[in-house]
Amino acid sequence: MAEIQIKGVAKSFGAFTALHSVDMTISDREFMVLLGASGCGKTTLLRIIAGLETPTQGEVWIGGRRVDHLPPKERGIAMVFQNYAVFPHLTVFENIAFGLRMQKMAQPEVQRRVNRCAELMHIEQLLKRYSGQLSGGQRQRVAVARALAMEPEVILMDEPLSNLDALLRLEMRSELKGVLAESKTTAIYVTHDQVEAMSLADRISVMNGGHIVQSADPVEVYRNPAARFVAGFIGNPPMNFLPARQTGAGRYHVAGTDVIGPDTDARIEYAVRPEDLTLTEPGQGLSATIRVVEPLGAHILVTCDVEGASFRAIIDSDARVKPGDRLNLAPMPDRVRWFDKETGLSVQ
Amino acid sequence: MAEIQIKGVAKSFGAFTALHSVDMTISDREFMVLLGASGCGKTTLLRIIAGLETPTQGEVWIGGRRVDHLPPKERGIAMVFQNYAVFPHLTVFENIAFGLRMQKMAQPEVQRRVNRCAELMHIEQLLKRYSGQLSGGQRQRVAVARALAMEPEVILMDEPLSNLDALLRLEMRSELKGVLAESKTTAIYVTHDQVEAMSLADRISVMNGGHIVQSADPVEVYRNPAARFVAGFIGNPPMNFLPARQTGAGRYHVAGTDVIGPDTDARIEYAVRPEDLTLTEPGQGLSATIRVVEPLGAHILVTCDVEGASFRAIIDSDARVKPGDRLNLAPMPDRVRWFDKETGLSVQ
Amino acid sequence: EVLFWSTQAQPVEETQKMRDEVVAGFEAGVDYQAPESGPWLTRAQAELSAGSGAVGVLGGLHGDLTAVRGGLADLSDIDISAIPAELAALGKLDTEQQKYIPWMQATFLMVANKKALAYLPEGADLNALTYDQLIDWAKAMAEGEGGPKFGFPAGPKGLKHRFFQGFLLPSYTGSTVNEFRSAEAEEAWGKFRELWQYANPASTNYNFMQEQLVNDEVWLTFDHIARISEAFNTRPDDFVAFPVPAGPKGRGFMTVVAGMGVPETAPDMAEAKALIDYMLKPETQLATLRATNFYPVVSVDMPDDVPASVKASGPAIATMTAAEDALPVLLPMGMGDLNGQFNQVYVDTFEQIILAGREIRPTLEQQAEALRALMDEAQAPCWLPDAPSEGACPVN
Amino acid sequence: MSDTVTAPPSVRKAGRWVFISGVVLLCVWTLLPIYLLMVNALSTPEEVNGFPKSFIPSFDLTSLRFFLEFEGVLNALWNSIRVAVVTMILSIGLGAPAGYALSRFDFPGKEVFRFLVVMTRAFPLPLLALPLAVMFLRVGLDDSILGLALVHTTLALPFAVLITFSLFSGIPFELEEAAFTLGCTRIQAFRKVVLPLAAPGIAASAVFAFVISWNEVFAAAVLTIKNRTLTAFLMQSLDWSPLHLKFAGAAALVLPALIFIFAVRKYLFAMWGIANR
Amino acid sequence: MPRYIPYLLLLPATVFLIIFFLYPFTQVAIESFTSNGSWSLANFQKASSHWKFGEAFKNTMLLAALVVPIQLAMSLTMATVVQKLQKGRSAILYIFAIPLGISDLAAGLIWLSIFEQSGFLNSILVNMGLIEKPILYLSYQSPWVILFAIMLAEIWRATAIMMVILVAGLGLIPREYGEAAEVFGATRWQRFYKVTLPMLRPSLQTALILRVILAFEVFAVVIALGGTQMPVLMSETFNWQFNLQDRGVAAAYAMVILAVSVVFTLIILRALHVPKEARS
Ligand SMILES: Nc1ncnc2c1ncn2[C@@H]1O[C@H](COP(=O)(O)OP(=O)(O)OP(=O)(O)O)[C@@H](O)[C@H]1O
Ligand SMILES: Nc1ncnc2c1ncn2[C@@H]1O[C@H](COP(=O)(O)OP(=O)(O)OP(=O)(O)O)[C@@H](O)[C@H]1O
Ligand SMILES: [Mg+2]
Ligand SMILES: [Mg+2]
Repeated sequence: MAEIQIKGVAKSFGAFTALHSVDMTISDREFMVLLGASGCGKTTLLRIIAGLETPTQGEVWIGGRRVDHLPPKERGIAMVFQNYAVFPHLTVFENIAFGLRMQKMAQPEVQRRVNRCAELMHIEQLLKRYSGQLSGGQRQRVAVARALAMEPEVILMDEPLSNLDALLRLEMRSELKGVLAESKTTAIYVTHDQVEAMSLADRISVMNGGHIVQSADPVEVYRNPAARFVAGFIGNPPMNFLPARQTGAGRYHVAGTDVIGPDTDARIEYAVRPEDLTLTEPGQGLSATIRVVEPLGAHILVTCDVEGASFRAIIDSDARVKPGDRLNLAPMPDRVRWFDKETGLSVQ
Repeated sequence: MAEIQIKGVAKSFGAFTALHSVDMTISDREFMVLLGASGCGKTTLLRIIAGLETPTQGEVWIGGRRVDHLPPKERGIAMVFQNYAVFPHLTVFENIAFGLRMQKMAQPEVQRRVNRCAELMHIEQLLKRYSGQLSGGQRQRVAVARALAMEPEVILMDEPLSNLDALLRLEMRSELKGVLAESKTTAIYVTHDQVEAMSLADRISVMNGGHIVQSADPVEVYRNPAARFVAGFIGNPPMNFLPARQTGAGRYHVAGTDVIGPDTDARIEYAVRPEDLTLTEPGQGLSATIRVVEPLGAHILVTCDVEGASFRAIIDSDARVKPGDRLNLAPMPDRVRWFDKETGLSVQ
Repeated sequence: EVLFWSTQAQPVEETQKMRDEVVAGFEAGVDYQAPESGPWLTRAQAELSAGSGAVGVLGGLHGDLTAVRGGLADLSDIDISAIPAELAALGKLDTEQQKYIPWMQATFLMVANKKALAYLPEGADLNALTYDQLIDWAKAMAEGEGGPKFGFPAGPKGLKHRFFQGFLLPSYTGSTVNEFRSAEAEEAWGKFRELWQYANPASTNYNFMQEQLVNDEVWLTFDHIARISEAFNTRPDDFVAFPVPAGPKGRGFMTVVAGMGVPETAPDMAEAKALIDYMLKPETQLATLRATNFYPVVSVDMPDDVPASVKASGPAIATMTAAEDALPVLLPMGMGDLNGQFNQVYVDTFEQIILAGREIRPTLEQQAEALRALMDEAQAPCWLPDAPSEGACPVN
Repeated sequence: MSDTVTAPPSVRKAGRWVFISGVVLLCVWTLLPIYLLMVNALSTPEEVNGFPKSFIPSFDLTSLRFFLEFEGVLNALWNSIRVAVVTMILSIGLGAPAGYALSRFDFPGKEVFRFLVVMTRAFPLPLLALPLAVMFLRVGLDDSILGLALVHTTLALPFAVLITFSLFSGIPFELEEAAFTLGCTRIQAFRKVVLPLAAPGIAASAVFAFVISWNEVFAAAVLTIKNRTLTAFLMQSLDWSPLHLKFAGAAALVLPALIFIFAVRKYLFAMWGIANR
Repeated sequence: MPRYIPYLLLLPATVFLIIFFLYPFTQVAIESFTSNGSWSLANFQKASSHWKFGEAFKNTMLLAALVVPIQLAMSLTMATVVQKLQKGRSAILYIFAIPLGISDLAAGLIWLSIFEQSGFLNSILVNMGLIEKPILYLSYQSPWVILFAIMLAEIWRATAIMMVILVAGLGLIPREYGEAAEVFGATRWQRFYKVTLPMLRPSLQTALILRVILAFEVFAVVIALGGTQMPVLMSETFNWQFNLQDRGVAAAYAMVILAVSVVFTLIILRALHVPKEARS
C-alpha cells in the first residue's frame, strides 16, 4: 500500500512562493503525471515528497504514514533527478547498484537487478563506464535504471526521458509502464511531453504557478480542460481562443459566424483545438489568412490571422497552402469549448 | 559568411569510435537540425565544431577558414550546452552578459542585449537570481539566452529546449527561428523532438552510430527516408515495416494482400507510416488485431498484430476500438516505401 | 654601525639591556643581535663561505667560536694585557693567532630556597658541602615535603654536560678525560644516580633553573650563574647561593668563557676591533655584568649598586674558588669541530645511565671508546685537571 | 491508517542538541588554549610563575608592553607583513598555474611533477638555509624582504600547488568550456570562472602561505639583520626568556596572524550556497 | 589546445624550485653522501649507529601514526560541522581555523603552560579539590604522558589546515549527489562514506600528504613538552647540525626524513588515486 497524500503543502523560498497549498492524493499503484509550465513547482513538489525539501506548511503521507519529518531513506521512495545526479566516481554498474548496496543486498541479486534494469534501458554495454564517458541521454537512462533497480513502493521521476530521441523514448516509455505496473509501484512522473503524458498517465495533474489546476484522466484533461490555462497548455499546439460577442441568450457571434453557446451572463471565450478544424467551403466557418506554414510530417500546422487574433490549425499535408492564402475552417461542433473570461474556468 | 564545412571528421575515445569520418556542409544562414539516437555522436560533433574536442581526424572550416587548430574563442561561435553549464557564481544577468563582457561591450548595450534575450526567453524576472535558485527549464533558458546574446555567426545548440513544456517550447522555437533568421546566423541544432526538427529545420541531418545517414529537407526526410534507419527513427511513432514476398516482377504479397512494388532482385521490405493508414472495410487492406490502445488527444495510437509483426496505426479518436478488436487498415498508396533488406537503403 | 652577532644574552630582557646599557656607548653604533645558536652558526658559516657579509663581531662561548675558527681574523694587535694570561690563551684556539678575545666569564653555583635550609643535614656546612651531604639533603627534603625538591638542568638547553665534565667527575676522579671509565668514575655516576632519585623528574625539561626556583617547584639546585640570576632579582630575600659540593678528589668547578672574534669578512675590520676594545673597558665590563650576570674578564671594582644576583653569587664564587679543596677545571681545549660531540659523550652517558637506567660499567666502557675516538680524531692534548699529555689526551 | 511517527520531534531535538554541544565542545577545544595563552600574557610575572594559576587574567600589561616598547617592533611587524604578503602572492602566483595545469591537462610527467613538488617540502629547511644564505649573500639578496620571501615561498609553494590542484579538480571543466565558447581565452576563463569558484581553495592556500611565512623563524633569523621579521625579532630568543615574556611574545605573534585569518575568513566561504546547488 | 600549455604553466614553479630548492638541496644531499671529500655512506652509518637513531625514528613514526588518523577524523568532522551549520557558520569556521595562525613554538609553549607541574591543568584540579598536590605529568618516568601531551598539542595545532582544505573541497561537491544518495536509502554515515569521501578524494589526498609530511618534521612542540626525552628525527637533525656540528650526519638524517616522506606520499597517492574517467 503506497498511497500518497499531500495535504495543504506550501513552499516558499524567501519571499518567493513556489507552491501554494497543494492538495493531492495519488492512489496506490496509480501512475500520475505532473504537467506544468517551466518553473511552476513540479520539481519542488517531488522534492518535498522525497523529503529533500521541507515544506513550509502542510503534511505528506505515504502509505498511511505521515512522513514529513522522516528522512528520505525511510519513505520507501526512489527518484530520477531532473539533472540525473549520476555519481561521477562510480561506474554505471555501481551507480545502478547504489541503492541496493545501501540495503546490503546479496551480490547475485544485485547483479541480477542491475543487469535487468540496464537491459531495460539499453545501457547494458555501458556498465563499466563512468558517467563522464556517457552522452546526455545515456546518463539519463542510468538515472532511470538506478531508480528502477530499487523496486521502490513509490517512484518519483522528474523528466526522466527528456534527453532521449523519440524512438528510444517510445520504447522506454512502454517498458517503464510495464515494469511499474508489474511491480505495483505508485509513480509520479513529471514530463513536458504531452504525448508521453497522455499515453502513460492514469491521471494527469496540471500545475500552474504553484497550484494544481486540474487532476483528471488524460482524455478528460484533453477534451474537457477545467480551465483556460489547461486548454491553452495542453495540446501541441494548444487550443485556439477567440473572443465571443453575445448576441442573445446562448447565442454568440465569433469571427464572423454565429454560434450557439452556453446560456450565461459571464463574459466568455470561444475555444477550439487546432486539430478539430477541417477545411470547408468559402463562406462557411471561420475565415482565416495564413501567416506561417510549418510541415509536421503527415500534417501541416498553419498559423493564421482570424479577426486579428493568432489562430492555429492542423490540416492534412496534402493541402497545398502558402502564407497569404485565405482558408475557411469549420470546427467540429462537439469539440468547441467555452471559458469564463474572468475566472478562466470552463463554462458548459 | 559563416558556412561550416566538416571534412572527414572522426573522433575516438580510446578504443571507442564516437564519430566515423563525418562529411557535412552547412551553408551560411542555414538552420541545420541534427537528429539521431541517444549516444550516436551529436554532442561530440558539436563539441568538435566548437573546438572543445580535437578531432582524431579531419578538418573543420568555418566561413572559409580552417579552424581545427583555433581555440573556441576565435571561431565566432556560441553554444548551448546539453546540461546548460550555467555559471553558478553569477546571477542570471551576469550569465547572459558573460560573453558580452568578454568583448568589453559598453554597459548600456550589454543591458539592452541581456534584457532583450531575457525577454525572449521569458526569464526577465529572474535576472537577479543565481542558478541554484532556478528550475531546470529556467536554467536551460538562461543557457540559450547567454548564447543568443552573443549574436554569433554560428550558433550550436545541444537540445536547448528539452526541459521546457510544450507551450513554452513552441513559443521559444518560433522566437528562436525568428531571431536567428534576423541576425543571419548559421545554426546547428540538436534535438530529439521531431516536431521541433520538422518545424525549425532548413535541413535535417540524421545521424546513426557516428555516421550521417541522410541530410535533406524535413519533408523529404519524412516522406522519403533514404534508409530504413531513418524511416524507423523519424516519425512518432515511426514507420511500420512488414516482410514482402515477391510473387512476380514488381509484384509482392504483404500481410495477406497483393501489392505493386519496385521491380528489383533484392530482398526488400514494405514500409508505411502509422498516420498514413485509414480504416477500411473487412476484406480490404491489411488485417490487424489490436493489442494496445493509447489515446493521444485528437487521435489514438493502436498497436496491432499484423501477421505476427507489431504494427502501429494512428486513427481518429472517435473510432471506438479496444484491445482484441480486428481492424482493416488501408495504406495510402503513394505513401508506401520499400527498403532493401540487406543494405537498408531505400528502393524506388 | 657594527653588527655584533652573538649567542650571548639571548633572553630578550638581557638583549635589550645589552643594547641599551652596554653597547649604546660605542660611538659608531652597534647592532647587537642575539640569535639562537642554529641561525648564529648558519649565518656565520654562510658569510665565511660567501666571502662577504654583514657581521662585524662574532660573540659566543668558547665552543661557539671554535666552530668558526677557520674564518676568524687574527686579533693579536688588540691590547689584552688586562686579561689574565691563561684566559687569553683560550682565545688562541690552538693556533698561533689570537682568534678571539675573552669577553666575559662565569661559573656554576648551588642555589637553595631558604625553606630548604630546614632540611640541611646536621653538621653540614653550606660553604663546604659534600656530594654525600647533598644527597642526604635532597632525600630529607623529598621525604619531608612529600615530593622531590631538588632540581637539575637536564633539559634540552640545560648545561648538564658542564656539570659532569667540570664538577661531578673531577670531584671524584680528579680528571675529566683520563679517568672517564675508572672505578672512581663509576662511583661518581652511582652517587649521581642516588641523587637523581630525589631530583624532580621534570628535570629533563629544565633549562634555566631560575624559573623553577621562582615558582617554588624546586628548592635546591645547581646551575650557571646567569641562569639563576632572575631568582635573586625577583625575590632577593628568598634564596641563598653557595659553592658547589666536593667529592673525594676535591671541589671540582669549571669556569666558562665567552669571547669576541672578528670574521675575516667583516665589512669594517678597524671598527670591529674598536668595538672589542670598547667591550673590554672596565665600565663596559661592569655594564655587561649587570646585563648578563657574566663576570668581567678584566679586574674591576665592584660598586655597591650591583644587582641582587651579583650580590648573592659574588661571595659564593669567592668562597668556592678560594676553598682549600678547590679543583679548577678548564673548558675543553683543542677539540675544534668536535666540541659538540665531546659534550655529547657526557650527555649520552648521563642519559643512558640515569634516564635509561642502564648499567654503569658497560655504559662507561662503551662511551669511553667513543670519547677515545674523538680525542684521537682531534689530537687534543689534555687540559686541566688532567695532566698534560703528548698528543691526544688518553682515556685510560 | 496509523499515526505512528517513528522519529518524534523530541528525538530530532535531541540530535540537534548533540550536534550543538559537539560544536561547542570543538570550539572550546580550539579556543581554550588560546585563552590560556592570553591569560598568561595578560598576567603579572608573579602570577605566571605562581601556583595555582588563576583562570582570569589580571590584565597586567607589563609583559606585553615590554615587547611593544621594544625598539623596532613596529618595523619588524611591518617587515613580517610585507614578507608574508610577498610570499602569499608568489606562492599563489607560481603555484596556482601549476595546480591548474595538473588538474586540467593530462600530459607525460604530470604525476612525477606533482610528486617532486611535494617532496621539496619533505626536506628540513634549516639545512637548506646555509647554501641559500651563501647564494643570497653572493647575489645581494641578503637581508632583503624579497630574499626572505623567496625562501618562504619555497616552503609554501608545494602546498599552494597541491591545494589549488585538488580544488581546481573539483570544478567542472564544462563551466570553463562554456566560457571558451563565450569568447574567453583560457586565462580569461580561469579568471572569470575557475578563480571565483575556487576562491575558498585559493584562500586556504593563501592563508597557509601567509601563516607559514609569518611563523617561520629559522630562515628569518639567518637571512635578515636590519629587516627583521616580527617572528625572528620575538621568537628566536623566546626560548631563553623568562616565562612571562615567552607568553607575552607568543601572544604578540599570534595576534596579527589571527587578525589576518579573520580578515580572509569570508573568502573561505566565498561561494557557499551558490556553487553548492 | 597546444600541447605545450601545461608545461608552460608548470614552468614558473619549476624554475623557482630548481633555483631555490634543488640547488641548495643538491649541495646538502651531496654532503650526506660524502665523507672527507669522497663518496661514502659513512654519514648514514654514523647516524644510524647512534643509539638515539632508532628511538628518534620510532618516536617520529609513532607520533605520526597516532596523530594523523585522529586529525583526519577530526578535520573531517569539523569540516562537516561547518558545512552543516546554518547560523554562525563563518564565526565557527574562524574559530576552528584559529590554530592555523599559531606557530609550533607558540603551540608548544601554550601546551607546556597547561601540562607543567605548576600549570593550568594542575591548577584546575587543585582548585576543584581533586588532587592535593600538583602532579608531575611531563616526567621522563612517564613517557606515555609526554607522548599524550605532544599528541594533544599536535592535534590541536595542526588540524586546522586539514580542516580548511577539506572545507574548501566539500564546498565544491554539488549537493545533488548527497541528495541522490539520500533518496537511495543511504544513511548519514553511508552518504558520507560512499559519496562525500570518494568525491573528496583530491582534497583528502592533499590534506593527508601535507599533514603526514609535516608530521615527520615535528620538532618544536616535541622539544617544548618532551625535552630530550622524546628524540625525533628532526630534533636529531638539529642536534647534529648545530650542537654536534657534523653537517654530514645531519644531512643524512634529513635524507632519512625525505625518504620516509617519499614512501608515505606514494602510499597516499596510490590509495587515494582517482581514475581519470571518474573525475567529474
Ligand atoms: N569520454 C568518453 N569516453 C568514452 N566514450 C565516450 C566519451 N564521451 C562520449 N562517449 C561516447 O561517445 C558516444 C557519442 O556521445 P555523444 O555525447 O556525442 O552522444 P549524443 O549523440 O550527444 O547522445 P545524447 O543524445 O544521448 O546526448 C556515446 O556513445 C558515448 O558513450
Ligand atoms: N532556491 C530557490 N530560491 C528561489 N526560488 C527558487 C529556488 N528554487 C526554485 N525556485 C523557484 O521555484 C519555482 C519552482 O521551481 P521548480 O524547480 O519546482 O520548477 P519546475 O516546475 O520543476 O520547472 P522546470 O520544468 O523548469 O524544471 C521556480 O520558479 C524557481 O525559480
Ligand atoms: Mg523541474
Ligand atoms: Mg548529447
